[in-house]
Amino acid sequence: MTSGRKDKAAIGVETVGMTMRFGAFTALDNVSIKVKAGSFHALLGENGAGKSTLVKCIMGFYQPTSGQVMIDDHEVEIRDPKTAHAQGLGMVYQHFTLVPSLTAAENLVISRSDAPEMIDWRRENGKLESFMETMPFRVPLNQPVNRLAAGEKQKLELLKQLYLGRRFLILDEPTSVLTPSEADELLGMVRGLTEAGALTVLMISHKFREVTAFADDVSVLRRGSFVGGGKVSDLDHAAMAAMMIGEKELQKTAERSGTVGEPILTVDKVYASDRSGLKSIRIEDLTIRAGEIVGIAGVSGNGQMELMEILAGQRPYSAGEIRVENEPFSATRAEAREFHVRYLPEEPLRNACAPRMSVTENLAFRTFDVNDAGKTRFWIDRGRMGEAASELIAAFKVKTASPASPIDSLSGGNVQRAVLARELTGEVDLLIISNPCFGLDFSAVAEIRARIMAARNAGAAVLLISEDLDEILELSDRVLVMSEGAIVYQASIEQASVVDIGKHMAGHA
Amino acid sequence: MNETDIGLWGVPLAILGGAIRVSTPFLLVSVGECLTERSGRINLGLEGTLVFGAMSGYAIAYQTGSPWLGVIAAAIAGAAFGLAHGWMCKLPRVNDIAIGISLMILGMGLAFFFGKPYIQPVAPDLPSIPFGWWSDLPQVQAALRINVLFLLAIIVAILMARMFRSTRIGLMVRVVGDSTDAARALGFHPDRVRLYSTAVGGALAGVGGAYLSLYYPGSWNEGISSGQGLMAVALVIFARWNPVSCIWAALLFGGAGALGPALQSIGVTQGYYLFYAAPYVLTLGVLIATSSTTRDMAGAPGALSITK
Amino acid sequence: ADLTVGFIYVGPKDDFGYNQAHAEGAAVVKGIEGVTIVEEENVAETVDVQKSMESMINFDGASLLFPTSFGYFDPHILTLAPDNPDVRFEHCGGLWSADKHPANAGSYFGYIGMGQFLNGIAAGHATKTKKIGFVAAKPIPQVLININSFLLGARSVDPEITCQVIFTGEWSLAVKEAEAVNALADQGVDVITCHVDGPKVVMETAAGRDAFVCGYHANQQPLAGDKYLTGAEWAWGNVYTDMINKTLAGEKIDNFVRGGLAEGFIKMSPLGPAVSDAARNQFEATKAEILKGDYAVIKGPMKDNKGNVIATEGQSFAETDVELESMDYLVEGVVGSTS
Amino acid sequence: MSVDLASGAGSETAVREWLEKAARNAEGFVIPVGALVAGLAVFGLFLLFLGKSPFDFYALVYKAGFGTAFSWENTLSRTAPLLLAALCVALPARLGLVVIGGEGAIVLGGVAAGAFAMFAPGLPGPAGMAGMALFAACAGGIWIGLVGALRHLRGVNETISSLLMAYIAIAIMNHLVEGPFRDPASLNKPSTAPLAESWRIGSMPGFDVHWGLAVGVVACIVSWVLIERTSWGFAARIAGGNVRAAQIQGLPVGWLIIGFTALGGAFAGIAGMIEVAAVHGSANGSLAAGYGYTGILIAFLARHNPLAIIPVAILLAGFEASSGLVQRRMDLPDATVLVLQGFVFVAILLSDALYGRFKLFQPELWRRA
Ligand SMILES: Nc1ncnc2c1ncn2[C@@H]1O[C@H](COP(=O)(O)OP(=O)(O)OP(=O)(O)O)[C@@H](O)[C@H]1O
Ligand SMILES: Nc1ncnc2c1ncn2[C@@H]1O[C@H](COP(=O)(O)OP(=O)(O)OP(=O)(O)O)[C@@H](O)[C@H]1O
Ligand SMILES: [Mg+2]
Ligand SMILES: [Mg+2]
Repeated sequence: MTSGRKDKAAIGVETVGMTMRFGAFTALDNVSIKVKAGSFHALLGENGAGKSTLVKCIMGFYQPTSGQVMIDDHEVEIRDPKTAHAQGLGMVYQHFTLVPSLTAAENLVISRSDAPEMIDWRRENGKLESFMETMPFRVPLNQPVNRLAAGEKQKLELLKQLYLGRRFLILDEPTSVLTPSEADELLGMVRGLTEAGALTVLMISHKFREVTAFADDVSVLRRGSFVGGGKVSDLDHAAMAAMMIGEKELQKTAERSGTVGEPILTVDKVYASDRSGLKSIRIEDLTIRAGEIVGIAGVSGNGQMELMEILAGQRPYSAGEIRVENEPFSATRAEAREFHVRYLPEEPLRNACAPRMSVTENLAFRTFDVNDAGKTRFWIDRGRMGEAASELIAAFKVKTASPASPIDSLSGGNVQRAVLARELTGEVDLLIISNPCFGLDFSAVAEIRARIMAARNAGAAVLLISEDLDEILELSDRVLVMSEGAIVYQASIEQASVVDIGKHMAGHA
Repeated sequence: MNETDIGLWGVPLAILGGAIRVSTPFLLVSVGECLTERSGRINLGLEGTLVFGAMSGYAIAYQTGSPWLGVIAAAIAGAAFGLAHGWMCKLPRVNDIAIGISLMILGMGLAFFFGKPYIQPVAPDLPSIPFGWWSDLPQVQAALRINVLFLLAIIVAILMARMFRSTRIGLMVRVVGDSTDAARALGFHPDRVRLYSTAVGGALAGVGGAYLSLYYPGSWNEGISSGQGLMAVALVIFARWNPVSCIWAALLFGGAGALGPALQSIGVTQGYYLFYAAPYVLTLGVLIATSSTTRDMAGAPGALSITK
Repeated sequence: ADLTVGFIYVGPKDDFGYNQAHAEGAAVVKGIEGVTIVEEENVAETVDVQKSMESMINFDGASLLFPTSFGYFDPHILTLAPDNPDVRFEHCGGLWSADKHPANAGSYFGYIGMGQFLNGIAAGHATKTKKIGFVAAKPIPQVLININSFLLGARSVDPEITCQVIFTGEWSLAVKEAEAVNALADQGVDVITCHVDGPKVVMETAAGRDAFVCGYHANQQPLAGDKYLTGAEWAWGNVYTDMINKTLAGEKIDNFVRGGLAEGFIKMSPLGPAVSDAARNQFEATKAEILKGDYAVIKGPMKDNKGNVIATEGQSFAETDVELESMDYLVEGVVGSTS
Repeated sequence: MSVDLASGAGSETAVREWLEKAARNAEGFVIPVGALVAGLAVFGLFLLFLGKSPFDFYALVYKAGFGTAFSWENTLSRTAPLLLAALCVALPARLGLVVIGGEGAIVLGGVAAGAFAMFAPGLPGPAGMAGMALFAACAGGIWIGLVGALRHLRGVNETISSLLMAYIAIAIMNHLVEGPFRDPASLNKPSTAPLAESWRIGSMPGFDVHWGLAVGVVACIVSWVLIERTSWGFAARIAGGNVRAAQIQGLPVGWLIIGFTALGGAFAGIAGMIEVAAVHGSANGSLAAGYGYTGILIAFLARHNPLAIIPVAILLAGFEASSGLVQRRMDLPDATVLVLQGFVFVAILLSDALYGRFKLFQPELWRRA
C-alpha cells in the first residue's frame, strides 16, 4: 500500500517479450499479453505450458531472463513479490499459501504489509468482522486454517486478497476444490468486482465452462509461447482447445460396456474418528460391484479423505467390517495383491510417492518385492526395475528428464501419470480413487478418465471420491453424497438429480 | 537446634528449591530453542553453545570482576554460535540436525580449549534475591533465594508467548516456521527470520551457560554441563513448542532431578541411580501419555525437519 | 641415564581435586635432573588409556608410567604390562598382588582415611546440629573408608554426631554435587566434606549455604575462606620423587607401596580460623598419635549401620591393615547405605 | 572408479564414456575430500593465530593417527565401536527417524553380555561369545526397538525418547553393575564378574586390533546390502521417503520401523558386548564412553550410507588417536582435537551446499566434449 495510486481503481498489466529460461530449458519464449484494467482475463494452456511461470514472473517470484512488466502502461521493475504487492498485484495460488497453524484472523492480519507491530486483537477482530459483513461469504475466523476444509481455505485465500485491497488479482486454478455452485458464486462475485472497476483479474483455468461464463478475454500459451487469444465472446470451446493443444488428438472417454457383477467391496457399519479427533466418520453400508463406478460427491472436509484412509488401512476404525470379495480385508500388502486392489489417493506426490526417490523407484513401489511368478522376493532386481520403468514411462507418456530424476522434479500432471502407470498395470479388481484430475489440463483429464473407464469396462469395481461434480456425473454408474462423515444420498446415475445432490452436499436436505 | 530441623519436610522443600535452582539453564535454553524451532529450524548444538557460554561468561566475569558483564559476554558468544548455525543452515541441502551436532562438538571444543586457564580462578557469583525473608527457617530462605536469571527466564518465556500471539514479529516467526512457501508468498525472508531466531536462541543458551558457571553450581570446569543443553532441546518438544509450557517442563525436570539427593539426605539411599533417572522417566512417561498417532502433534512447526 | 616418565589423568589436571593432586606431584618431579615428564589429561578408562600408555612408550620412550585413575588398573594396565616388560607401570589405588599381577606393575596408595579422621575431629567440634555430611561419588571401599573415618573422627568428639551421606553416582557431576550439598544443608547438616574427583563445587556451594567444610584431595581453602576447617591432602610429590630416584639409581620400586601421614604420603591443610582451641588441641594430639604409626580407626566393639558387628571387643584394624581396602560397610552413625 | 583406461584408449567414445562416468562418480568423492582439506586449513589458521605451527601439528596428527603401524592399530582400535554405534543412527535414518540414543543400547548391550557371563559361566569360548553377542543384541535391539515401537504405536518423537532412554539406560547399567550384578571382588571399580579367558575377544592375527573391527566392518557391509539390495531395505526407504505412500502400498510400516530401529539397536548392543569381551573383560561404568554420541556425527557425515561410515569413522578415530601426542609435544590442551573435529565436520557438512555447483562434475559436459 505504498504505491502512489491511492484510488481504489483496477489496474491494467501487460507483459512485453517475457522470456524465462531454466538452464537450457525455455519455459517462456517472448510472451506478450495484455490484461486491460477492469477486465476478467483467462490464461489457458496445457500442463507445463508456462502459465504458472508467466504469472510468477509478473509477481516477482522469478526474474525473467528478459522481458518487461508494464503496469498501467508504465514500466515497473518487480524485484520481488513485495514490490508486486506494493503495486497492488496479488495472487491466489494453485496450492494454498495460507499458514496452516495460524487462525484465519491471524492469516489475514499478518498478510497485511502494514500489520501493526503490536496487534490489538480486540480491535483487529472487530475490523475483520465488519470486513466480513461486506463479503458474499464468510469463514470462521478463529479456527486454525488446518482445521478448515479445502473449499473454505480457497475462500479464505480470496478473502485475503480482497482484504489486502489488491486491484490486480491472479487466480491460479482457483475453483478446483469448489463445488460448481460455490465456484459460480465465487467467480460471480469476482466478476462483479471487475465490472465495478475495482479489480482486474487474470485467471488460470482448465475449465472452459468458467472461462466462457465469466471471462472477458483469453490468452493461450503452448510450450512457452503465446499462440493466440482474444475476446471470449468470439471464441468457442473448440477454438480454444485447438489453440491449446495444436495438432494433437484428444483421448475420448471410452464408452461404457459390460455388465455389473458380484459385490467386490462391502463396508459394513464402519466407524472411525476424523483427523481433528472431534468428529466421527460413520459408513453404514457401502457396496461396490464389479464393473461399476461408484462416485462419492461431497464438499471437501466431510470425511472423504478419512474414508480413503480407512480403506487404505491408514486410519484405524473402531467398529464394523470391510470385506473384499467376501473376505475380511485389512488392506495389507498381501491382501491388496491377492484381491488386486489399487489405490489412487489425491495429491499423489504427498500421498503416493516418495518425493526424493527416483521416478524408476517410485514406479516400482508395487512390484519391487515380487518376481515374475508373483512370488515374494528378498533381493531386488535393479535391472528389471529400470526396464519396467522405461516401459511405463513410455506407455503413460510421463514427461521426465530421466528415469533417475527424483519424482518431485516432475510437474503435478506427470506425477499423476506416473502413479496411474504404476497402479493401473496388471489385473485390477478394485480401484479406489480420490480426486484423480485435480489441477490437470483437459487433455490429461480426458486421458485419465478414459483409463478409469477402461478399468471399469474390464470388470474392475471402482470407488471414485471426487470434489469435482462434473467428473462424478461423467464417470459414475451410481452417485453417493457424503456429508458430515456419513453417506447421506444414493442414486443410480439415471435417477440422480443434480439439485438433490447439491442439496445433500450443502448439508441441508 | 530443633527449630531448624525440618525432617521429612526437607524433601518437598528440596524439590521446590532444586526445581528453581536446577531448572534455570533448562528454561533459558528451551525457551530460546522454542523460538528457533518455531521459526522452522532445530539447533541441536545448544549443548555446545551452553558450555561455551558457561566458559566465556566465567572468563569475562573473572577478568572484569563483574558477573553481569560475564552474562552479557555469554549472550554475545551464544548469539555468535546461533548466527553461525543460522547462516550455515540457509545454504541449500545443508542439514540442520547434522550442523547442530558438529557445532556442539566445536562449541565444547573451543570452550575447553580456551577455558583451561579459568578452571582454577574463582569468579564473582551472580547475585540472588532473598524471597524467603519472611521465614525464619534457613531451609526456606535457601530454597527461595532466587537468582535474577531465573526471573528473567520466566519473563522472557511469558513475553515470548505474548509475542507469538500478538505481535507482528511473533506471527512472522510462526509463519516462517509453519510453511516456508507461505512465508515467501507473504514477502518474508524465511532464512533471515530463522537466522535471527537461531541467534536469539543461541544467546539465551549462552546465558543459560553463564547461569551454570556464575551461579549454580557456580564454577567453570569441563563437566559443568551434564547434557542440559541437549535435554533442553528435548524439553521443547515435550513442551509442545509453547514457551510457557517450557517453564513447567523445566521446573518439572529440575524438581525431579532434586528428588534423588533429597531422598538420600533423609536416608533413603537404596537404588539411588534409579532415583537419579527420575526426571528422564517422568518426562518419558508424560510424553508417552500425551502423544498419539491418530492426532496431529499439536503445535509442531510445519517446516521443522525433525517432526516431518 | 635419561628417564621419561608418563602421567595419565582421568580428568583435567587443575580440578582442585584428585587429578590436580597428582599433577602437583608430577610438577614436583619435573625438576629432577635427567627426567622428562609427559602428561595427558582427560583420558577415559577405556581403550583410550591403553593407547595413551602405548603411545607414551612408542613415541616418547617412556619407561615409567603413572596411570593415576583407579579404573586404569584392571584390565588396562594388566593388559599392557606383560607385553611391555621393560616398562614399569605404577598405579595409584590398586591392589597389586604378587600371585595375580605382573611383576613390572605395582600399586601405591596413601592412608587418607586418617586425614578424614582428622577432618572429622575438626568437624565434630564445629558442628552445632550434630549432623555432618558427606558427598560421595560411589560406595567403593576407598570412599567408604573415608566416610567412616570422617564420622568416627567426629564421634571421638561427641558420640551423638551422625553423618549423612549422599552418593552422586559419578566421579564428576557438578550440578548433582551442588544439589547434594543443598539437600544436606536443608537437613541441618552444618559441616560437609566429600569424596569426588573435583571438590570445587562442593566446597563453594557448602560455604555458600553457611556450612563449614573440610577439604579433600588438595587444599581448597581459597574456595571456602573462613568456612574451611582443614583438609586431607595428598602429597604425591614425595612419593613420585622417591620412586623416580630409585629408578634412576637402578633400584627396584616395591610393587606394593603404602604410606600415610608419617611417610609423607598425605598431609593436612593448615587449620582455619574457625577451628576452636579445644579442637586444635585434640587435632594435634591425634595427629601426633597417628604419626607414631599403626593407628586404628576401626576398632571394637563396633557395628555397622545395619547392626552387624564389624569389630569385636579388642579387635582393631590399623591403618596399614589390607583388609580395610575391601571395606563394604558404613559404620553405625552414618545415615546411608552402600547400594 | 577403477576403470581400465588402456582398454578403451583406442576409441574416443570409450574415453568419453569413461569421463562421463568419472564425472558422475567424482562429485561425491571430490567435494567431501575438498571440504576436509578446507576444514584442516581453517584449523591451521586457528593454530597460527595462537602462535602454533600447523605444520608441526598435522605432522603429529599424521604420525599418531596414520603414520606407523602402531598408529594404525591405535586408530583402528578406536574405530571398532564407532562403526556399530553409527549404524544405530544410520539404519533408523533410512526410515526418516533421528535416533540419538545409541549410547543406551551400547551400555545395556555391555551389561547383558556381562550378565550372560554371570549366569552361564563354564560354557566353552565360542558358545560363550555367541551367547553374549545374542544377549547384547537382544538388549540393544529391544531398547532401541522400543523407541521405534513408541514412535509407531504412540507417535512419540523418537529423537527425544531415545535421548531420554539413553540416560535411563545408563542409570540402569550403573545400578546393575554396582548392585545386583556386582562382583564382590571388584573393589574400587564396581564391575560384573570377569569373563573367562576363553570368552575374551582377542586381536586379529598379526595386528593388535581386536576382532570387533572386523565385526563392525561386516555389519556396515551387511547393512548396506540390506538397504540397497533387498526388498526390506527398499520398503524401508519408501517408508522413510513418505510414510503415507508406504502405508497406501500396504507396506508394514510399523514392523519396518520397529525392525530397523531394533536392528540398529542390536548393532549398538553388540558394540557394548565387544567392549566388554575385547577391552574391559567385564561390564562396568566405563561402558558409557560416549561412543553412541560420536556415532551420531559419523552417521550424519556419512549421509547414513553404511559403507561411507567406515572411512568417516576411521578419520574420526585417527584424530582421536592423535590427541595424546599433540598434548605432549605441542603443549596444547586435550580439547585441541575436539576443536579440530568441529572445524572439519562443519566444513564437510557445509560442502553439501556445493553439490551440483561445479560444471566439471556434470556428465553432460563430458558427453559433449
Ligand atoms: N524452477 C524450474 N526449474 C526448471 N524448470 C521449470 C521450473 N519451473 C518451471 N519449469 C518448466 O517450465 C515449464 C512450464 O511450467 P509452468 O509451471 O509454467 O506450467 P503451467 O503452464 O503452469 O502448467 P500447469 O497447467 O500444469 O500449471 C514446465 O515444463 C517446467 O518443466
Ligand atoms: N527442483 C526442480 N527441478 C527441475 N524442475 C522443477 C523443479 N521443481 C519444479 N520443477 C518444474 O516446475 C514445473 C512446475 O511445477 P508444478 O508442480 O507447479 O507443475 P505444474 O506446472 O502445476 O504442472 P501440472 O499442471 O502438471 O501440475 C514442473 O513442470 C516441474 O517440472
Ligand atoms: Mg501451473
Ligand atoms: Mg498444476
